[in-house]
Amino acid sequence: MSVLDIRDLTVEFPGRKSVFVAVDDVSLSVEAGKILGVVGESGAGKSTVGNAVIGLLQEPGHIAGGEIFLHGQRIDRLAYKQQRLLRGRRIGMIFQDPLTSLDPLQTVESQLVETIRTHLPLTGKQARQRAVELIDAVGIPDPEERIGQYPHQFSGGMRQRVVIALALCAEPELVIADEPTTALDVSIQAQILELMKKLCAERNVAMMVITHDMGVIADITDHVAVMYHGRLVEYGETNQVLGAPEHPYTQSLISAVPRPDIKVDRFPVVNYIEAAGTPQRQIDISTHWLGKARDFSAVSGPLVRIRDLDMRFETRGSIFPSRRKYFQAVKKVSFDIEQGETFGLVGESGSGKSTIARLVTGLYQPTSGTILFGETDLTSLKNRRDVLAMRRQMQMIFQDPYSSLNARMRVREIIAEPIRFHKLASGNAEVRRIVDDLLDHVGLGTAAGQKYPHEFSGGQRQRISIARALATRPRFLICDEPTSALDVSIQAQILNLLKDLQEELRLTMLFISHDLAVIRQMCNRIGVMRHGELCEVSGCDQLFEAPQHAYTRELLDLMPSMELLSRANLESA
Amino acid sequence: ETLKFAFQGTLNALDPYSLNETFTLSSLGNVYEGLTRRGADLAIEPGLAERWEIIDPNRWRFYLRKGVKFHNGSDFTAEDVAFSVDRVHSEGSDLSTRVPADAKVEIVDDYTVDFVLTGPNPILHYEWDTFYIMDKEWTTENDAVKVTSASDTAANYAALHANGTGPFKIASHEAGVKTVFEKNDGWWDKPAHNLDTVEFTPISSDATRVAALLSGELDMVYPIPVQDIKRVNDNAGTVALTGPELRTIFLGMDQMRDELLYSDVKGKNPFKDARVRKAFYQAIDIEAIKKKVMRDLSTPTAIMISPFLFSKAGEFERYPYDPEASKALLAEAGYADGFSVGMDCPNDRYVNDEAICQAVTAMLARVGVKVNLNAQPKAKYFAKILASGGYDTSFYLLGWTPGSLDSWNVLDNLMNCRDETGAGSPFNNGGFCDAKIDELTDQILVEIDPDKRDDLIAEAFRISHDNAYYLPLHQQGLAWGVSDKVQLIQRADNQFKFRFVTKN
Amino acid sequence: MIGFATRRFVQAMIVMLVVALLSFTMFRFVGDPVNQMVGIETSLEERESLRERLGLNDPIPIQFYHFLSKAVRFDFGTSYQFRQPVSDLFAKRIPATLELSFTSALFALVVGIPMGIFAGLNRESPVSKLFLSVSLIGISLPTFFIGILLIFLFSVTLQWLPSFGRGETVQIGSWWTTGFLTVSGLKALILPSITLGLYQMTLIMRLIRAEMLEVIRTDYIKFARARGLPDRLVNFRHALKNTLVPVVTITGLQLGSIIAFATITETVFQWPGMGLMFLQAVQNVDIPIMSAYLLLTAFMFVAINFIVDILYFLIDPRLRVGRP
Amino acid sequence: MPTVSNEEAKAAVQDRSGAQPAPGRMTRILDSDFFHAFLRSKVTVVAACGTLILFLLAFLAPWIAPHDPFDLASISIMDARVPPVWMDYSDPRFVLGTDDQGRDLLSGIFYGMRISLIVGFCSVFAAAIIGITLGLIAGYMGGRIDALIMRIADVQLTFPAILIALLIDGVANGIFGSLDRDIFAFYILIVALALSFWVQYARTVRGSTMVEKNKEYVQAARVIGLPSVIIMARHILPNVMGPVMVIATINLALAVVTEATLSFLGVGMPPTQPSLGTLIAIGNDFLYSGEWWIAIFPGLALALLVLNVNLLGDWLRDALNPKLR
Ligand SMILES: Nc1ncnc2c1ncn2[C@@H]1O[C@H](COP(=O)(O)OP(=O)(O)OP(=O)(O)O)[C@@H](O)[C@H]1O
Ligand SMILES: Nc1ncnc2c1ncn2[C@@H]1O[C@H](COP(=O)(O)OP(=O)(O)OP(=O)(O)O)[C@@H](O)[C@H]1O
Ligand SMILES: [Mg+2]
Ligand SMILES: [Mg+2]
Ligand code: NI
Repeated sequence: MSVLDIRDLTVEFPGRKSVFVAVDDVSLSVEAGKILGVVGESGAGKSTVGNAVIGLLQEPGHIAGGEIFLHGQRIDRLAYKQQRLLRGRRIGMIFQDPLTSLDPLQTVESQLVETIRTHLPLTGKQARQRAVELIDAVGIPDPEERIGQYPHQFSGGMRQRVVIALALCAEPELVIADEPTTALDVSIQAQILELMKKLCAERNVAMMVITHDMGVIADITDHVAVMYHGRLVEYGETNQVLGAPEHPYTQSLISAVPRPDIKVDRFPVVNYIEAAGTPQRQIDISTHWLGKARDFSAVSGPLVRIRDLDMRFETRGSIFPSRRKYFQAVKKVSFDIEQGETFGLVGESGSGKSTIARLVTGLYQPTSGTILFGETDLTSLKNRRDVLAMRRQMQMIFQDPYSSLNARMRVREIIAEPIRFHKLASGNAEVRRIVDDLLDHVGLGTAAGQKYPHEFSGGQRQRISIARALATRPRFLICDEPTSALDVSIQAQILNLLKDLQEELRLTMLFISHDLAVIRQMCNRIGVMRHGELCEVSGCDQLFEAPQHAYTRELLDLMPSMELLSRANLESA
Repeated sequence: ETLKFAFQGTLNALDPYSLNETFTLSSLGNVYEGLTRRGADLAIEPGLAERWEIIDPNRWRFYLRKGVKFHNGSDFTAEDVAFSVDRVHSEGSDLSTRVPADAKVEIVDDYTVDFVLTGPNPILHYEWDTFYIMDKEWTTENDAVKVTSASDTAANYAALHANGTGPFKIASHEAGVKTVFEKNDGWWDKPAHNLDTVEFTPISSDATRVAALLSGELDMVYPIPVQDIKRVNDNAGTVALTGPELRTIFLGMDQMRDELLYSDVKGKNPFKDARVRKAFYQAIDIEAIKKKVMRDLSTPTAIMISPFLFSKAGEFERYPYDPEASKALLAEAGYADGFSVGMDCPNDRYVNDEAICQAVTAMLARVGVKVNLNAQPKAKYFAKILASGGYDTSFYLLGWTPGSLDSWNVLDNLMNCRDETGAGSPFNNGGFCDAKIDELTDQILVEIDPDKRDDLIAEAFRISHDNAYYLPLHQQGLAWGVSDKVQLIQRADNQFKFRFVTKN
Repeated sequence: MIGFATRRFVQAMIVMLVVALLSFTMFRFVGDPVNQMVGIETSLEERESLRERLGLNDPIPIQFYHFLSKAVRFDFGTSYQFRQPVSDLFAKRIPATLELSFTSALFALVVGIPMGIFAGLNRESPVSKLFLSVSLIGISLPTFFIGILLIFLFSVTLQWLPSFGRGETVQIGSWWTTGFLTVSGLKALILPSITLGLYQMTLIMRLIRAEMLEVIRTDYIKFARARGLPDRLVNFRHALKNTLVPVVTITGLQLGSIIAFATITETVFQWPGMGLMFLQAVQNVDIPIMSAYLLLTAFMFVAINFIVDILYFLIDPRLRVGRP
Repeated sequence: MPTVSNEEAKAAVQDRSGAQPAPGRMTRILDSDFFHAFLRSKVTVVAACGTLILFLLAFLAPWIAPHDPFDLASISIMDARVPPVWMDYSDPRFVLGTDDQGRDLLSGIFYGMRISLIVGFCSVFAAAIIGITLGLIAGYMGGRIDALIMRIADVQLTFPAILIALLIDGVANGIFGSLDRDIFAFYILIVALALSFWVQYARTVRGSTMVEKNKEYVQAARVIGLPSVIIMARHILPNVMGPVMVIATINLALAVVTEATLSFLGVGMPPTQPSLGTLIAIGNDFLYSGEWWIAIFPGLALALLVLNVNLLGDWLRDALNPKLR
């Protein structure tokens, strides 16, 4: 008997003038001890299905039709109280946006302990013990110490793991995991996937995993559901669907999966587009706004030079200096980024990649070390005017797209703001045109401009963030996991755009990602980080073919296998 | 029996010489006594002095009551009187005018004292009912000879404790919060009251005060607002005692400056013209004010002193209310279109003071005079209009009770000439000057024959009336709220004496 | 922390200096104290000599200097009205005010917080709408008016509660008197604390409601619900705590003004506290009381705001910026 | 339930934004989400109408009030304290009765509301502007600037509106002389009230700003290179406005009432031009004597005004928050 049974589910978001149907007549079921994978286009309604099951659709969304059963019990009509009893205890939910899912004012420990004690009859001490075990199980080092910290002191991946721990802590019978591993490096990802598999096998847990990562799908799922435009286009056994996809969207999706094994020029794009889908044109940079001449001063030598960068966070304040505790997030890191090059940064989750990105943009002041941009030392810039001049040349795509968007501004204003401020356009009409164009290029469509960030899916938010970063026409772009929430087709479209820009304009990039396939396609040189230190820097091919450092080898070994993806499809790319 | 009562103001220092203010003196009058006292009808009675005589025009002899003891047990003697006179004259005393500065005290024997004056003074003892005699030994022992003045850093003993000869002792006193009086068993007079303790609480909010009476928490409160009289009477178990007070409410005008400070008339002072003043007089419908503002609790008056205090008051009659005549007078004086003038008015001093001013403002508007009313709390008001503020006013409302209950006080304070600094009649804020009144005032002071004296007084008031130097409005009324369980006597000087109270 | 505290202490001293200076300038406009100190018939010469003795004729800077040099020794002089040392007067009044403020703050918080949460969670519920509106009517009427209405209802008509004063008090130690220990004392507290706390209650309730409305739509609340936490935990530990920064700010300010300026309520109920004394002091231009009072208030506000600033750090770990 | 298919919905969405010719301003306003949200909330529409009516009554008072209560020549003390028409001894000229000076209460409310509205709104507005600006600066900049502003706030807190008003009044008298006090009364009131209110805004905004400035959207704005002023005004401000709106709408009531107290102290409007608060204060004296209408009607008018403005404020705050629409 299936644990979760979704029948003809329809979810609507009523707007003012029209009703937006996010999930259209979807039927799924998950059996005990089995894992169902859900893939599909970004914005197809995958997360919405998960939210509907747990009864936490964002207003004004509501279930407009269909039924949801848990062990044969209908749960979509339950009274609020009973619904609450299901949550956590019987259904564990991992939301897509792990970075905003944790209460910023409570320590990780207290959030874990309270959840454990709500569901399990444990004493405070035992609950804490269990919390520490869970944190350990999801691969956070030094759990005893770390558990007492606040979410903002955790890296993106660590927060994601905390969220996983929270969802699993009461041993629910059904787990809905919405992109649970986007911010995790391959080794942690492997560990987490292992954990999930183990749960299914040993405790007979049913699991629904929403992901864009075909590797994950191939690796752990028993069944796959493919969603497109709110509808279920294909549903079946994983081998079946991946090996012999029937629906053209699935076929085209699989063909677009980037390959880690060989380097290609451009990412293969998905060619299946339904009528109202977003147009994908290749742009001609030379005539396009994004390619307009920029007046940056010439730089000889590397654009960015980082020397002996050190960053230390105070993790425990005290009046007595001797009792203060520090965490060394970045240790003596030095590297250069040449003009027009993409420098990839990979490594363990929590190894300090985002911290480096923040240091370079000046959001953190380094404890020591220098960051040279051209000839300017960014760490010693005092003059506001100089700082602004630097900022214009440098942009960053944040790891957490949602919290980096001001929830009270329309998307159009968010993207227009840097254009207006840096006076990159001559009038309101032009600003509007540029914004619309950018929205098109990231695959959102101009209509998106009217909406507010919370009305978007995770991947769509990430694209807003990308559009905003591109809007200043930067010379140097820092991308912190820019495509983690994107399905392969959108990912391809955006990465291709970045590549085009790079070719035409010698855009320089610092590219942080866990997706080794993407790294391989994008980067010229790659740095591998672990424990705050840079263990290896080498050229792309060299790294993949002949890794030097032991950790690098470990990473490469753990790349999810692509065996299940049919050879034929890969060949056709 | 315990009597609980409230008054709107506070009883601050207990030193009987530190503040010349009715309520303070009234309360302390239950503890301390003077050589004389006043009865229910305000008639002067023997107090600590059994009797007195004027042995020659400049020498008064007082025969003191024997066997009187202070609350601490010490005897009352002539020494104490002499000591008290010295003390009341000393620096920091606010009551030094009670005894003329040049008067000398001569102790004849333990129970006889002479007051030697430099000139005749028929009203020497008029204010002595509030000139309280203190115990010399007690005061000296407690190092309280010096009157606590505001400039001292530490309060002296007498400001916090009291030792009088009166019918009540002070059992506890917390300034501004609560004062408890206790019956003095050793009082020399036969008590007409049946009280054991009296509790006094200041309650500044009118409504709360009335509410406390209505709810039965208090036995007596005063004053009560005129509008609540009916309510208090209608309420079972409470009555409002009303009666005339000795305070005369009147309007004054700047008649000294050549140009008014607050007016659109430039280059001249309209108030120097008697026709303008009369026009103002006749524009005011005093009966309407009495009926609507004062709810009949006022007595319109034509002179500047209470009719109770002056036998010939009945001879004076107000100019009739007549807006037409008023307009005619204004036109005659050259202000056919009226003019504007600023008016100063207190809003927390007299009964319905601000409402009276507003009514006057409206009435004057009807004859074409635009009055810009500036109503302020008394602290700011007095700071502005009195000498200390440089008489910064053009038109104002003031009330006056002669402390000695005698007309001379009125003439001397309000109606003689003054200079800019206030030398002369300091409270003649308008600064009008009539030599004849000044002359009469001097005569009245030394005139011993009562009939002749009254004629002189009447003559002075007549001059003021004819020239409309002041615009007297009314005698304001007293309103006390009393529980049915309590019988008491309401004196027109607004003093509340516990010795007249019985409670059942 | 210690550095923070000492810095704040130095700042507090500066604040008080400025307050002292300002109050000095100001008192010249409030009225003439001499008028209040003496009867109306007191002669001009006497007034003048009194001014002289009080030092009111000295140049302002000299007066200021005298005042300061005494104030540092906690000598605020003698009240013009009461002829008692100001410090003694304060000592007597402080318990009354603190007990009243404490009760009304308690009332404001105990009623305001749960109602705010309720109204925030049940935006459309008629109960919360009713409560919001009624409390608004409550605050749109002036304090004195409310006080009088309450007295009229509960003292005059129903005769349940006293209309004025503190009731019986019990002496604790050498200078503290409390009304908490007697029935009449507790009864006497009810009406004034409601009158005084009504405004703060409404403010806190509406603030919490507004903030709750935002917070409960955040992802972490959604996730807390998804974890199946009981409502109590979600609402109080997670949602409420995230609304607290503005609430704590306003509560601190309001608490300060309850203590400092309970003037009207204390007047209406003849509550023998500092507010009443302050109002009388203003009316009677009792400069020593006013200036001592202002200094006390200044210190209190600096202290309260200091505590509020510390609370920020306790509430929000992100504010404890970990810097090397 | 009729559902629109996905494509249709998307098409509709697209239609709305781009293709149409730019509509006129009025149409744009009428068509906006904002206005739509407004129309959807019945309570708000009622509150808005109520507020509008009260404003109109106040500002059109000279034309619609049956009497001119500020024209002293037209009022008569003999008409004082006439009850409302439905009671005994009433006078058909005075629908809601008269006050203690014989002013028509209905007209008095209209005229008085005008004073109260001007003073109330101006002072709250001024206080909010000062407070928000200083609060943002203090919270965002931190350090010395923060300490300076907050200590000024502490000084300010020490002085209640009453003392400030007395101070300003004294200064104004010193500078301008006492002659034109009618003209200055307004300014003195507004300045005094604004000065005593701004601290609440400043401290609240500062507290919230300190929290907000650490959030990632602010960091994103900094990375874009926006100057502090713009970050404060465009990014932080909208996110800290919630509490400000609550305080502002509640402060309106406080301002109206405090104005009456100040007028009583002689630093506000003259008693011949009573504001709403003054009318209530006058009526307060007549509550026990059975002349309840003098206080109750102005009180109701004030309560109505405050209620409406608060309901509007509540809605506006929600409407400004896209998640709550
Ligand atoms: N609150 C909302 N209001 C309006 N539309 C919404 C809202 N939330 C989501 N949507 C829309 O619903 C659709 C489905 O969203 P959902 O989050 O389920 O997508 P998804 O499949 O999870 O995409 P992704 O892979 O990018 O996370 C999206 O097109 C999104 O724009
Ligand atoms: N504000 C902070 N206070 C204390 N520690 C911090 C803070 N910010 C980050 N850290 C710690 O610094 C380390 C590096 O964090 P960073 O965010 O740079 O990791 P990352 O490499 O980006 O990881 P991920 O891939 O998981 O995002 C982590 O261990 C994190 O816990
Ligand atoms: Mg999603
Ligand atoms: Mg990171
Ligand atoms: Ni384009």
